[in-house]
Amino acid sequence: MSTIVQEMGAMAASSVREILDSGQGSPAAPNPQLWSILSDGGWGSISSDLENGVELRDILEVARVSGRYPYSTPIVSTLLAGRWFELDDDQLESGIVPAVRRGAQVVAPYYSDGVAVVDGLGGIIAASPSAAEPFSLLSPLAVLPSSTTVLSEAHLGELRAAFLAVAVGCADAVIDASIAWSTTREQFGQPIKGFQAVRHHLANAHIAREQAWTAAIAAAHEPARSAAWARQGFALARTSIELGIQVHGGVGFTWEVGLHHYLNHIIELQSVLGDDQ
Amino acid sequence: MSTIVQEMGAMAASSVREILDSGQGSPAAPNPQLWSILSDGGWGSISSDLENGVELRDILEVARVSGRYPYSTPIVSTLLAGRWFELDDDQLESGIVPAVRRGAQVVAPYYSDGVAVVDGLGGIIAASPSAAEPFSLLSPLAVLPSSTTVLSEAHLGELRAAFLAVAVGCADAVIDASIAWSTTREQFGQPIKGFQAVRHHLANAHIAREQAWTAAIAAAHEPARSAAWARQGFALARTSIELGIQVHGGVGFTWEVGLHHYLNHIIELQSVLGDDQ
Amino acid sequence: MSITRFDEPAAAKFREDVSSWVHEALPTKWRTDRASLTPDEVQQAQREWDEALHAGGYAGLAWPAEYGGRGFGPIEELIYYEESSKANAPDGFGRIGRVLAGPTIIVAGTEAQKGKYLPRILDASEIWCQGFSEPGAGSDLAAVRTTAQKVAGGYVVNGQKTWTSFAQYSKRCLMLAKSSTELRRHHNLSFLLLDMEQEGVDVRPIRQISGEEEFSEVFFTNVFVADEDLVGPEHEGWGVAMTVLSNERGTTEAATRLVEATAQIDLLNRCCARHEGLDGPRLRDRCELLRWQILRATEEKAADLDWFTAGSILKVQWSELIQDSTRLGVDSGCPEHRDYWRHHYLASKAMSIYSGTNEIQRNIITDRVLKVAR
Amino acid sequence: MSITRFDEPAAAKFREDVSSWVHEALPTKWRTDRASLTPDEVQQAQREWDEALHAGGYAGLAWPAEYGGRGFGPIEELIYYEESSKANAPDGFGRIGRVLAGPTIIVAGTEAQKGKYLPRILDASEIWCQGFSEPGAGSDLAAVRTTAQKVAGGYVVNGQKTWTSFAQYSKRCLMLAKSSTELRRHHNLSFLLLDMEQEGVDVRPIRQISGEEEFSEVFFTNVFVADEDLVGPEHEGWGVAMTVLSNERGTTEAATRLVEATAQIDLLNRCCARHEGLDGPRLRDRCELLRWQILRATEEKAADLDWFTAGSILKVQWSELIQDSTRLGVDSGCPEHRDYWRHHYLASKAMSIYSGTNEIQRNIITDRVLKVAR
Repeated sequence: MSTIVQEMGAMAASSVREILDSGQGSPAAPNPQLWSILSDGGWGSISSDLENGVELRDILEVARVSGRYPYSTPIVSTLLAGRWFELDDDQLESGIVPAVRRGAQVVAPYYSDGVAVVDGLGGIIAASPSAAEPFSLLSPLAVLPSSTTVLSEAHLGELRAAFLAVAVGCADAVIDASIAWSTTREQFGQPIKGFQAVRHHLANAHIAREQAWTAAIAAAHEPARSAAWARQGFALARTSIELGIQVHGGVGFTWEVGLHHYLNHIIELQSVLGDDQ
Repeated sequence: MSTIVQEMGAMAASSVREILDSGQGSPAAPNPQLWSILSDGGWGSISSDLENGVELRDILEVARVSGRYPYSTPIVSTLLAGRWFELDDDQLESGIVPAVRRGAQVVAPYYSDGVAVVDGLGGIIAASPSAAEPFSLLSPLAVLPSSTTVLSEAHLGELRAAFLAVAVGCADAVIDASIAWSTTREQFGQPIKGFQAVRHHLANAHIAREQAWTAAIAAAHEPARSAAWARQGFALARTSIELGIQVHGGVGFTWEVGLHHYLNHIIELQSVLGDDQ
Repeated sequence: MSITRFDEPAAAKFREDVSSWVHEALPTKWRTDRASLTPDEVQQAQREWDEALHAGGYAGLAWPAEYGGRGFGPIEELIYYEESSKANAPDGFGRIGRVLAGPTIIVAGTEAQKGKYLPRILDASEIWCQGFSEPGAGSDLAAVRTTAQKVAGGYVVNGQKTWTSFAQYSKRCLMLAKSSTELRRHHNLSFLLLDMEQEGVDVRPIRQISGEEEFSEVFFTNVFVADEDLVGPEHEGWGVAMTVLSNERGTTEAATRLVEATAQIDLLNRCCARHEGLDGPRLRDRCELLRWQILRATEEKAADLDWFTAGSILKVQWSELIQDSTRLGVDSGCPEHRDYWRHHYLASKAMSIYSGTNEIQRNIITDRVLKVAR
Repeated sequence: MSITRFDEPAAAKFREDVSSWVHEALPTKWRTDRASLTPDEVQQAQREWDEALHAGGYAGLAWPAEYGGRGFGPIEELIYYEESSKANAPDGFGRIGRVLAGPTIIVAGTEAQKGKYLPRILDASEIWCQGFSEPGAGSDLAAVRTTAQKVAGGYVVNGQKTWTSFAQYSKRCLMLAKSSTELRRHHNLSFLLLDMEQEGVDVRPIRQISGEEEFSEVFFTNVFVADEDLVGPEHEGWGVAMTVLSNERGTTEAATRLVEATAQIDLLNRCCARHEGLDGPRLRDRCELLRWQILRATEEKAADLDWFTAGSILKVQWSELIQDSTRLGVDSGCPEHRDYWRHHYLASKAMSIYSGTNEIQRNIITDRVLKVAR
């Protein structure tokens, strides 16, 4: 595997981005059709179709793109599950998400309506949950696992790499928003992008984001060190977003603008991985 | 003891500064008369003259001022020794410096010509050394200790506070030089003080310097925690100087401009204290 | 004569007095059952606390005696803030009145304004809010666009303020509005005392990323302010506001934050980040440094030394300390305190922004403390 | 066809070849007795290394075959730098020629210049230095004041350059000089190839705060450069220089620094900061990240992806990593390595300044990578 994405991965990422982009959902009201559009287009099964030759590196590319959208879908874990297991068409179509036990509940990190679930480090389960809150908080599922397929350490390593790529996508979205804001927002008679302190915050956000992306790629190459990569990479992705919030000033910490959804999402991904330091 | 200096301390500091300022020495060629001028003026004995009521806090003020000058004198340790021990006039006049054993040598941190020496954590010794290199490197002394007065933990705590104040004086000198340089030096058609990145470096150097000063004052109040204060305070003083070097750009790392003397001096002070973490 | 050093016996005595008073005066339900209070009960406790402060003589701690205050200095003020923060006292609705409106009126108000407003600030019968920030005037506070048009007998105010604490409970607002479209920057604003209980005042809470609603937006549509409620000369409100703000940015806010930081860092070292041995001890050292930085700044203020330098350093120091602490808390992932850390981590993001962004603080240090001309 | 991925079998093979060649080719005394070499012997080893590179075919690794090179790409280049840094090979005097002068002449030089200079760069019979920076032109490189006055048949150069490596050993200098006092910024400089062995060239070493003398100041008084030694169009030297600099700031310097950082961080974790458990492990993680950042940037360069973005990130990353490592080394106070850390701590202060200050790198990222117009 190379650090560079293959053509298939780049194409998939840009198609998925286009679909998510036109999805017109919001964190508060995600579009429940989004997953079926992706799934109908066949984007959920590219990793299980062996002719495509899709590598983990390509899945990272799709994962990064999907992190940009706060109304996320089970595409990342479905692509991974398709790579790991022999799934039937129904399972691929409904989508797969990993789940974690929290006390008596089983919770999942993605908005999902009638998905199959890979149970934390437990297995694939069929479920018909109704997700309580999308994206930013884990969604409690009503139905417990019916079958078990244990995720190996190697699976977990790949999951870490892919989730880290999602976190980089979160940073991408916040950096884009911060650049746009710095161009629009005026203080002291000029757009704030004119201030070197703001410009250096943007530069540092970029540096941290790129380093987080390198950590994701490295994690994909070194599953045995993936926990260390995740620790470093998630912190870098969060740093990048924190800088973006600072650039936004007062509106950065309003619920309405919603930059916290990205931070929350990263914290949830870490929590699903169980990589508490 | 208050965090605020007394009138006597403020007056002593400004007088000592005036004398050091007019000393016209340089790191490479310190003025050997400097200490006798200070000593003749009675500035070395203010702490042993009980009528003055000089507190440790006042000694810190003198110590800070003396840190500004790369051709330093034994004033700080002499004031401390005068506070701790009954010294005779000859000892006060020749000055007292702490010394550390390094292998077979006894070394002292200040330029000194015919001084008495307080032996590391060992005792007061009479010595007639000829210091090889002033200020920035420990000077080997030719004569070994002749008597022993053990420095208590309380003494060591006060020594830490006073040396930390010297380090703050080092930061003062570098910050002043950096402000002057940022005003003179032009790049991109304007003095570099016009760039917010440079201005924020100066602000951060100030913040670190003020915090180091607070650490020195706190160490004087809490001798039992002085090692922790020293660790934090010396690092802050060094950070302040590092930022000043960065503001100086290329000339900041030339021997000729000599900002490294201040860093070296701080490292030596730490080494005399034996506060290796 | 107020206390000038923390090591005076009078300071220890005062601390004892405050501490025992605070513990007695705390509203009962707040003391015994805080975690389970309803929003209404919390508000009730805040009102009771305002009354207690007045009854106990703590409402005008630093106000001159002639205006009903105790005439104390910065040391007593700090001791009060430390002790009430440690006891986790409620945030009374009267805070803006006591800390900002009152001192401003005392310094710059007319005799009539003093007589009319000060007693009701002290007994908290009238709650105040502060109308400085606007959507377009954040770091650049002088860019106020809310207008105050001169009419017979007063001004008509139109515009929008934001980041306004206590707005929904306030009878009055101290505000900056643009009274001239012709005069130059910094000399085109007037400082007004506005009655919030009028038609045309619309308060809308702002939800923060932590989920809390501590601030509001306030919209003004043709709201009247009488000539008698102008503070200082017309168009010279900027100078008045600067007096207020130099009071705001300082040691007492830092003292409150120190208590918050201490609790968080204790939790890290006791539980969540205990096994790491990573940043916990260093955070504790930084916390101690903040404590001494506050003591030093307060004694310098009490000694009438130049203390302007202190506020900006403290602001940067406590905000970065709490941000670093909550970051470690989130990373530690201690299951028991997961929600605690996530909440405080998100809430801490605002700290490097409000009360003057940390970038503005650094500008202030270079501009006004180091005096490096631009 | 050069290698495009580090996981190609050809890459592993190439690494083996380089590694075994480097170990054989190292000058004998350098390999066996480096610590005790006299300055003269060090210089001798540097010259021998230049010769070995030429003989072994490593002098023009990335040069096209038609100019005597091997025509390799970024991956082979990186592998060479990694292996020679790991083996602690000497810094040959010919480096500037191989890395800067040669590639510039290949891209922008005339056929005559190529014929005259390239062979002597490859065999290091002529040593080159770079004359870009001046006392008044550091971060603002376009502010060059050294003049090149047009005369019959060429130019007369007057002025001063600084931070010039290898100046005292150099036969030639690639330089920027101001050829017009009238034309506008960025279009008033010419790129010249200057013969250093002339009257009027005065080289004075600069002592750095670490005590080393790696750079010199060079003074030029009425020094002649012939018309044939102008590179690119007259007055358009800035564009030529930018090509050179985008070669300089990159993956290969980072690879050398990575080896340095790795050695330091290993020492910290093995000895000096072992008992702390503080930053040592985190520094090791950052070191690994730097390694992967370099691999990624190199593969992107090999794949002809936009890699301009990489250089500035790498510069900031390795300089801050080494500064943080040496800071911990000084703080650890390990007696055995006291002098080592003090030296490297002081030397590291220059790293955030040279090769484009870290502030300039951040400007580049916002300006040219994120493309945020000012």
